[in-house]
Amino acid sequence: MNGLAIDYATLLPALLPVAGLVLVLAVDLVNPRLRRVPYAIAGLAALGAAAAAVPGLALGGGSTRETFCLTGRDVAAGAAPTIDGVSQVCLWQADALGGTLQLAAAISALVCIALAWPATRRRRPADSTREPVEAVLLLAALAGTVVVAASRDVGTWLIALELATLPVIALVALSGRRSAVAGATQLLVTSLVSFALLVLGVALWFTATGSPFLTPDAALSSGGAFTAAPGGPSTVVFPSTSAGVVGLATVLVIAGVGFKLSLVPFHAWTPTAYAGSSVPIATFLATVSKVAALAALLVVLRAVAALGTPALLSIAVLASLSMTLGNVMALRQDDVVRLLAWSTVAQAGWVVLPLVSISALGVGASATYLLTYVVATLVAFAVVAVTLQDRPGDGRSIAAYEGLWQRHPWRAGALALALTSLAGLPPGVIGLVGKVTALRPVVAEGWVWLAVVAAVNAVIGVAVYLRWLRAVITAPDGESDGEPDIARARSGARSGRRRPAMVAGLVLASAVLVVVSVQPDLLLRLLG
Amino acid sequence: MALTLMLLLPLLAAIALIAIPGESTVERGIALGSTVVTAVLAVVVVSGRHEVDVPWIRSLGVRWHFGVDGVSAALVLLTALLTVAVVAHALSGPIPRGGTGSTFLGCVLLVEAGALATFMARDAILFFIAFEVVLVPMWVLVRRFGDDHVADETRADAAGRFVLFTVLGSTLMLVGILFLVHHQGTSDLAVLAERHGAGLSRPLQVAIAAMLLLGLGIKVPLWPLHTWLPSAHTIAPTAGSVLLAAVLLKMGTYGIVRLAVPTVPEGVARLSPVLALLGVVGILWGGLACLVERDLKRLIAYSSVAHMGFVALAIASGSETGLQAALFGNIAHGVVAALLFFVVGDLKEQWGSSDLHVARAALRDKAPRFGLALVVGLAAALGLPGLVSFWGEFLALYAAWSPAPDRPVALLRACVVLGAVGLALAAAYALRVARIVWAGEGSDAAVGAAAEPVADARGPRWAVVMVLVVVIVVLGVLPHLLLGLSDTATTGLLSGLGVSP
Amino acid sequence: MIHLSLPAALAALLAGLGVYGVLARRNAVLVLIGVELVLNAANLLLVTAGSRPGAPLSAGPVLTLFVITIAAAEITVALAIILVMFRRSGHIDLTAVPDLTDDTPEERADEADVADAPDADARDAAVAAPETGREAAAAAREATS
Amino acid sequence: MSWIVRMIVVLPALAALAGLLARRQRSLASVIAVAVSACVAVLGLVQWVAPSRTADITTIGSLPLGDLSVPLHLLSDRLSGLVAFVVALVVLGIQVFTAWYLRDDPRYGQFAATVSLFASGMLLLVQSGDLVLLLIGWEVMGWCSWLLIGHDSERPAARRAAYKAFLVTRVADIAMVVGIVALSVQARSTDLMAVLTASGDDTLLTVGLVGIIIGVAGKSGLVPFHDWLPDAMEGPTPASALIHAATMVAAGTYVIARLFSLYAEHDGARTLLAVLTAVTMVYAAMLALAQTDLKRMLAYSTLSQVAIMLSALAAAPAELGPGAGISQLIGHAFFKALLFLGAGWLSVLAGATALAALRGRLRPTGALRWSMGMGFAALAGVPPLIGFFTKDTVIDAALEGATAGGGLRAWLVVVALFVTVALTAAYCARAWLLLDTAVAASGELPEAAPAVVAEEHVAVVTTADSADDAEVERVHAHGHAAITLSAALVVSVLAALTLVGTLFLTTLRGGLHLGLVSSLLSLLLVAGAAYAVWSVSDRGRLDVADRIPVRVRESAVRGFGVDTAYVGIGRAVTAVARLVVVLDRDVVDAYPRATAVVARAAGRAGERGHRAVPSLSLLSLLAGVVLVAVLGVTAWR
Amino acid sequence: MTTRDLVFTAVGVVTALSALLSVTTKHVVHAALWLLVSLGSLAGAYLVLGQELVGLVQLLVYVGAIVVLVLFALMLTRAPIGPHAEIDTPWWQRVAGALLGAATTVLLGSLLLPLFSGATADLDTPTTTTPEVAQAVFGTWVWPFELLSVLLLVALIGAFAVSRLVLHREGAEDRRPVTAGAPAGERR
Repeated sequence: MNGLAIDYATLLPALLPVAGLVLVLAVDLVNPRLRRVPYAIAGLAALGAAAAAVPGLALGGGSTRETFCLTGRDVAAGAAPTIDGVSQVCLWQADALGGTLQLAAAISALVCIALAWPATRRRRPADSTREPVEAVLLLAALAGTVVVAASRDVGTWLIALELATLPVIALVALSGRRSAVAGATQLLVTSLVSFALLVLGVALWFTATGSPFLTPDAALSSGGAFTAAPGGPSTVVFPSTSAGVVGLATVLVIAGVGFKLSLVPFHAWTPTAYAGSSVPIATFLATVSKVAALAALLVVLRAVAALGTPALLSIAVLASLSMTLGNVMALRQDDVVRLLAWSTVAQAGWVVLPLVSISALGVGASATYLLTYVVATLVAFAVVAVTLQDRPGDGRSIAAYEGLWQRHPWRAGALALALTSLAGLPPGVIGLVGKVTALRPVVAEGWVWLAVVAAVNAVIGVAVYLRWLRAVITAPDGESDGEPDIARARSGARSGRRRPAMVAGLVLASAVLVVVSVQPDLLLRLLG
Repeated sequence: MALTLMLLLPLLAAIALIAIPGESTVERGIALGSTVVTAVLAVVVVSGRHEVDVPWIRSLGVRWHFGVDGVSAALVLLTALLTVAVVAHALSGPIPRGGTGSTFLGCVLLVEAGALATFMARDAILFFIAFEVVLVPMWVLVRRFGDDHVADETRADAAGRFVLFTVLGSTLMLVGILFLVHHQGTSDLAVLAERHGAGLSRPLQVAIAAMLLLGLGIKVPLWPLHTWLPSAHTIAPTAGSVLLAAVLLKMGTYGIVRLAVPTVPEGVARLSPVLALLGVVGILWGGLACLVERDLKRLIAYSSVAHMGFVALAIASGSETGLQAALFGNIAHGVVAALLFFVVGDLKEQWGSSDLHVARAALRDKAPRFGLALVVGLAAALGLPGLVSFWGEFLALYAAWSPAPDRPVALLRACVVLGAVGLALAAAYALRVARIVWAGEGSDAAVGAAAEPVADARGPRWAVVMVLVVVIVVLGVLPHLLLGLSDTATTGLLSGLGVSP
Repeated sequence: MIHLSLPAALAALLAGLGVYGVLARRNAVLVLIGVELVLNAANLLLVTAGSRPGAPLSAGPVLTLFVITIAAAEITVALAIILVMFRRSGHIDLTAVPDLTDDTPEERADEADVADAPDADARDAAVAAPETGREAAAAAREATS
Repeated sequence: MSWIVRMIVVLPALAALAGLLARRQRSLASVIAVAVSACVAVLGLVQWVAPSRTADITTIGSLPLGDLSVPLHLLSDRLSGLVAFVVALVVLGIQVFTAWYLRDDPRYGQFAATVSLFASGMLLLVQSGDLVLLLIGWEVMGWCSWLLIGHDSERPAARRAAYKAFLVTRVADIAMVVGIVALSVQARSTDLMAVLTASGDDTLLTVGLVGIIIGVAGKSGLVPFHDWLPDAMEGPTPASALIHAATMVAAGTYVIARLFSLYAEHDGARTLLAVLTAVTMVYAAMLALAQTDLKRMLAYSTLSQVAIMLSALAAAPAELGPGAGISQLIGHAFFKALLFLGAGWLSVLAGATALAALRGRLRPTGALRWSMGMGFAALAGVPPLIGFFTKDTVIDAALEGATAGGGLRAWLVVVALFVTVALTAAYCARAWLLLDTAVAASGELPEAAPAVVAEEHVAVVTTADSADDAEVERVHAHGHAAITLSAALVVSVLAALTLVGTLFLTTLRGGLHLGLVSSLLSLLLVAGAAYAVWSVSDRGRLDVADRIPVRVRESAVRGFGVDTAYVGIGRAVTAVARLVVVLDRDVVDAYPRATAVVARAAGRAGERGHRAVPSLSLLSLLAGVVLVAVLGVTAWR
Repeated sequence: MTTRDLVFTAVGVVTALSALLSVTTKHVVHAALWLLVSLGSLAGAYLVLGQELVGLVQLLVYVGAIVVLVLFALMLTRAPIGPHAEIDTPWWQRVAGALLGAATTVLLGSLLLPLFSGATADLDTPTTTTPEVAQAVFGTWVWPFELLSVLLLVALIGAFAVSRLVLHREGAEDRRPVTAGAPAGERR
C-alpha cells in the first residue's frame, strides 16, 4: 500500500478535469443560476489538462512519465511474487505517444467547450441543469480519455474507457431533440453490448496471461507464467493454447473498441447519434471519443506487439470494410453532420489501417493519422457550428454552404482546408502526409490488396469531400449580388460577434490545422 | 535560394490572390508580376542548375529537396513560361464566368507552383505531394470557371472525373512509391536511381513498376485510362485546357521517366510491351476518334491521347534515344497543345461552342492571324517535319524499332508500323479541321451569327500565340536546343549512374 | 479442489446465452438482461482465473468488483435513457424504425441554438406549439407508420 | 562552297518567311519571290559548275541521341548540283510566271511564299546527305502541295483535292517513315553515306528499301496511289507546273537515285518498283489519251513520265548508275514546266482548260504555239529535243539491264517503255491536233463538255471539269489580261531549254546513253503512233478519243473509279472511327461510369440498411464480433 | 470429481437454466425474475469458488440493486403482465441470435476448456482472503478505485439530468396527442 509512489504532477492531466468537475458541481451548489461559469471552469480545466500534458511530449526514446508504480519491494511484500523479472509495473505510464493523445484530447475538448459556449449571459431558470451537467459530463469524458491513454492495467483501462463513454451517451441524450433520443438509444445499446464484450475480452486476457497488466511482459507470460509460482501449493500449468486465448482477447478488445471508433460493422450508431446530438456534442463524439478509443486500442496492441504477431487479418478486414462503407454512404448525404458521421466511419478505417502491422511503425502511424483526422474534423465541425448560427434553419444541409466563399472567405478557407485535409489533397498537406504515413506500414507488411483497397477508397473519399467543397466555392445562382447576401453577411457578423468563444474555438482549431499543414513534422515528431 | 523563391512566389501570390475578395487591379499586377518573376527565376534556376536540400518531414524521411537537371530543365522552363502566357492571355480578355478573377488567377498560380514543384522534386514522396498540389486548383478551374454553355452536371462530371481519375492514379503511385521506399530504405530519387533496382527481386520490381505505371499512366493518359481527358479539356476554360495539356499531362510521362525507369529498370522492362501496346492503341484510338469528333476541343484532347501514345512508345523502347524522344515529345506536345488550345479557346469564346458541324465563316481570309496560328498548330500536330512534334515522333519510332536489348523487338516493331499509321491518321484529322475551320468547308451554309467572321486575335493574345508559333518553328528547326538539355541526363537515368545536375 | 474447466464452461455458456438474449429481445430492458449475462460470464471467468494459485495482486476478485460496479453505473444511465425513449416515442421497441424527423419549426429553432433563448422561452414556444406544429407532427407520424 | 549549298536551302525558306510577312504588298512580295529564286538559281549554277564537286557539309550540328547518330549533313556532288540547278531554274520560271498569272489574286503573297517554301523543301531534299533531312524536305513539299492545291479554298473541289493529295501521299509516307527508320537502324545513323555503306541485317534492308519505294510511289503517283495527281490540277496552273515538273512528283526518283547502290544489290525491291512503274506508265498514258481536259491530260502524262524515270532505276544495271533516271527527270522538268505554263497561258487566253473549249485556240498565238509545239514534241520524244534523248537513254539502260541479267524485271520495263512511247506519241499528237487544228466556226462547243459531273457527297466530287471551272472563274474574275513580257519570256526560255537542255545532261554520268536500235525503234513507234492519230482523227478535225466507247471513256476520264475506291477506304476508316467513338463512350468509359453507378446503388442499399434500428445495429455488431473473432483466432499465430 | 465440483455443477446448472429461461420466457417480468435467480445462483457459484466477498457483492449489487432497477424500469415502461408475443424479435433475427450465441459458446469453450483442462484449484486454503482483497483495492488498485467513484458520480449526474430534462420536455410532448401515450402496439 505504501509502496505506491504517487506523483501528482504526472497525474495532473487527469486530475485537473476531475477537479474542474468537482468545482463545477460546487459552484452550481452555491449559485445554481449561472450560465457561463460552468463552461469557463470546464474550459480552464481542459486548458490546464492540455498544459499539463505538454511536458510529456518532450519524452523521447521510450522514456515515460509514470506513477502508481509497484516497486519490486512492494511486489515482494504483496501476495503475488510473480512479477519478479519485471522491475516496475505502473498503473499510469505516459510516454510521448500517450502524452500526445492526451494533449489532443484536451485541445479537442477545449474546442468543443468553446463551441458549446452559451450565447446568453442571462441567468438560467432554477430548474434547468443543462449547463453544469454538460460541463461535468464533458470533463468526465475528457478525464476518462486522458487516463486511458496512460493506463497500463486492465482495471484502470476498463474504468477509464467507461468513463470516457458513459457521459457521452448522456450528453447525446441531453441534446434534447427527438432524434437525439434515437441516437442515444442506439449508442447506448451498442455501447453496452460492446462493453460487455470488452469485459469478456479483458477476462480472457487475464485468464490467458494471469496478469492484470497490459504490458508486453504480461503478453509474453501467456506461455505459462504460473508454472514457477513458488508459494502455491499446487501448480497450474498453462498450455500453449493460451496464445489462442490471447488472440481472442485481443480480437474482442478490438471489436469492443471498434464500436467507439465507429468501425464497420460496429458503426451503426454513428450517423444517428451525430445527427441527433447538437454540434458541439457531435464534435466531441468525433474527436475526443475517437482519441479515447484509439488510445485504448493502442495500449492493448502495444502489449500484444511483443508477441511478434506481424499482422492481423481481422484489422485489415475491418479497415477495408469501414473505409468502403463509410465513403460510399457519405457520398449520399446531404446533411453535413451525417456526412461527417459517415466520413468518421471511413476515416476510422484509415486510422486502424496501419495497425495491420502491430509494430512501433504501425502504432505511430495510426496515432498520426488519428491526429490529422481529429484536427481536420474539429475545424469542419467548428465551421458547421458557426454556420448554424448564421442559418439556423438549414445550416446542416450542403446547400447552405453555397457561396460561403463569397460571404465568409476566411471561414470558407478554413473549411476548404479541413475538407482537403480529410480528402488527403493539398492544400491540406497534413491529410496527405497522414495518408502516406498510414499506408507505409501496410506496404511494409506487404498487404498489397489492402493498399489497393485503400487507394480506391482515397478516391471515393475525395469525391465525398469535394461534393461539399463544391458547394463552398460555388456562388449560388441569383445571389451573386443584391441585398439578401449583404444582409445575411451582416447578420452573420453580428451573430459571430455574439459568440466570440465559438469563433475562438474555430480559430484555435484552424490555426493548428494551418500550422501542421505547413510543417507536418511538428505533428509527426510528437509521436517520435 | 532562387529555387525556393521560385517555388514559393507563385504559391504566396496565389494565396494572396485567393484572399483578395472581388476584382481589383492589384490582382492583375500580382498575378502578372509573380509569374514573370517566376519565369525569370526559372531561367536563372535552370541555367545555374540550382538545388535546395533541407529536412522537411523528418519522421518520414522526406526532405525539402528540389533541383533541376537535364530531365526536368525543359519542363520547368515550359511551365514557368507558359504560365506567363496563360496569365497574359487571361488578363487580356474577360475572366470566365463563375467567380472572381482573383480566384481564377490564384488557381492558375497554384497549378504552376504544383507543377514546378513536381518537376523539381528530388524525393519520391515529395514528388507525390507536389503531384497532388495541382489537383484542387485545377478542379476549381474546371468546376467553377468551366464552359458555362453546358449543364452544371456536365461540368461536375468533367471536373469530378479529372480529380477522381487522377487521385486514383496518384494513390496507386503512392503505394508503389512506398513499396519502393520501404525496400530501398530511402526516398531520395538520386539514390534510388543510383541503386538502379539493385536489391529488389524481379517480381517485386514488376509489382512496383506496375503500380507506378498504372498510377502515372492515368495522368499521361494511357489508353484505356484516358476517358477523363476529353471531358476535362472540353469543359475547362482556355487557361485550364492549356495548363492541363501542356503541363499536367507532362507530369505523368515525366513521372514515368523520373520515377519508374531508373528505379525499377527490370520491372519497367518487363512491362514495356504492355506500355508500348497501350501507347500504340492510344495513338490509333485517339487518331480515329479525332476523325469523327464533332467538338473541336474534344478533338484536340483525343489528339493529345495520340501524341502521348508516342511518348509512351518511346519510353517503352528503353533506349537512350527513346528517352530523349520521350522528353522531346513531351515538350513538343506541350507547346503545340498550348497553341491549339489558345486558338481554339479564343474561337470558342467567340463562337459560343466548338462544334465542328456548325457551319461557320472560314478563318482563312477573315481572321488570318487565327488562321495562321491554327494552321501552324495543326501542321505541328500532324508531325510535320520542321516543326517541333516531328522530332519526338520520328525519334520515338526509331527508338521503338531498335529498343534496348531486353525488350521484345518484334512486338515493338509492329508497334512502330501501327504508330506510323497513326501519323497518317494525324494528317487526316488535322487537315479535316483545317478544311472545315480554316478553309471553310461548308461555310456557305453558315447563317446568322455563325456567318460573321470572328474578330481576329490582337494585343497580348496575338503576342502569346505568335510566341508559341515561333517556338514551334524554332524548336523544329533547331532541336538541339532541347535535346542538348537532356542529353547526359538520360544516359544517367538508364545506366544507373544517377543524374548529376 | 475444484476442476476449473467447470466454471470456464459455465462462463462460455452464459456468454452464449447473453448473446442470444441480446438479439432475441425487442424490449430494451430485456436486452439489458442479455448484456448482464455476458458481463457475468466475464466476471465468472475473472473469478475463475483469479482463483488459481499465484494470481497476483488479488486481481481476479478486484477486477470482478470493479466490473460489477461499472455495470451498476451503466445500468443507471441505461435505464434513464430507456425511460426517455419511452416517454418520447411511447415504446421501448428496439426493432422499431425510430422517428428521426426533427423538422417541426420550433424544434428547428431549438436545434439551431438551444441556448440562444432561455430554456424557458424555448419550452414555452414548444408548449404553445400552434396547430401547424401539431399537424406537422401528425404528418410525420403518418409518414413513419 | 558550303555556304553556297547552305544558302540554296535556306534562302528560299527565308524568302517564304519574308514573303509571308510582306504578303500585303504584292509588288514587294513578288520582288522577294523572284529575286530570291534568281539568286538561288545563280547559286545553283555555281554549285553545278564549281570545281570542288563532292562535299560533306555540316548544318546545325548533329543531334545528341545516344546510340543514334544524326549528323544532319548536306551532300553536294555532281548529281545534286545539277538537279538543284534545274530545280532552281524551274522555280524561277514559275515564280516569274506566277507574278503575271495570279496578278489579281488576293492571296498572291501567300502563294508566292508557299512556292518559295516548296522550293526550299525540294532543294533541301536534293542537297541532303541525311535521311532525316531528306524526310523533312519530302514532307515540307507535301505540306506545301496541300497549300498550293488548296489555294482556291473557296471551291469545294479544291479543298477536296488538296485534302486528297496530302492524305494519299501521307498514307504512302507511313511506309517511307518506317523505311527510313529501318535503314537508319541498320546503319545506327541517318547519314546517307553510312546508310549506303552499312552492312548487316537483310530483313531491315528489305523493309527499308521497300518502304521507301512505297513512299515514293505515293508522292510520284505510282499505281495505286496515282489518283491524287490528276485531282491536284485544282491548284492554279503554276502550282501544277511546280508540283509536276521538277519537284515533288519527281523527288522520288532523286531519292531512289541517291540510294541506288543499295537498290542495285536488291532484286526484290527493284522488281516491285519495276512492276509498279511498268503498270503506271502504260496505264497513265492510256488514260491521258482519253482525257477531256488539257491539264488533266498533262497530269496523266506526268504520271506516265515519272514512271519512266523510276523504271530506269528499276531496270538499269548497277554499273550504269542512276544517271538515266535523273536525265529523264531533268528533261521532264523542262518540257513539263513548259507545257504547264503554256497551258496556263493558253487557258488565260481561252478562258478554259477543257480540250473541247480549246480546240484550235492555239493556232493564232505565235510564240505560245511554237512553245507548246516544242513541248509536245519533246514529250513525245521527237529528236533533237531533250525528250528524245532522255527517253532513249532510259530505254537503252533498261535494255542493257535486261541483257545484263536483269531478267523478267528488266524486260517488263522494256516492253512497257516501248508501249508507253507509242501511247505518248499518240496522246501528244492528239492534243496538238486538237489545239492546233482550226475548226469550222460552227457551234461544236456545247456538247463537248462531257457529262461526267458526279454530284455525290461533297467529299466525293471529282470531275474532269472542275479544274476548268477554276480557270473559267479566274478569267471571269480578272479578264483576259495580256501576258507580260517576262512571263512570255519564261515560256520561251523553257522552250529553248527543251532544245539545248540536253547539254546539261552531258555532265551527268550515264546521263546520255543512246542505243542505235532502240532509238530507231522508238522513233518508228513515235512516228507510227502520231501518224495513226493523225489519220484516225481525220487530220485533226475529229477527236481521237471520241472513238473510244462512251462508257469506257467516261470512266477513263474519271480515272476508272479509283477515287471511289479511295473514298471507300476513307469511309471504312471513318466507320472504324465511329466504332471507336462508340466504344470509347460505351465500353472504355463504362468502367468509371459503372463505378459511379455501383457506388450510388451501394449507397442506396446502405441507406436502406441504416434506418437507425437499434436491434439491427446490435445484430451487425455481434455478427461482426464473431466473424472477427473467428478470423482473428484462426489467423493468430 | 470432488465435492466442490459437484456443488458447483449443481449451482451452475441452476444458473445456466435460469439464464436460458430469462432470455426465452415470454413473460416480461418473468425474464427479470429468472435473471434474479440466475445471478443469485451465480453468487453461489462464487462462494463455491472461494470468493466470498465477490459473491456477497454480487448479491448486494446485482440482485439487490440492478435487478430491482430493471423491474422498476419494466414497470415504468408499462410492461405487460403475462405472456406477450411481441417480446421477441422477428424469427430470423432470433435464429441469427441463436447461431451467434452458439458460436460464441463454441468459440469460448473450444479455447477455454483446453486451457483449463485438468487445471484445479485448491480452495480449501484460500489464496485470496477478503482482507487481502480489501488491501489490494485500497492499496494497489486505489487509482482505478478512485476513478470508479468518479464514474459512479458522473453516471448518477448523467442519469439524473437525462431524466429531468425529459420530464420537462414531456410537458410539451404530452399535449401532442400523437407522440406520447400511444402504446407500441398501436403505433405499428
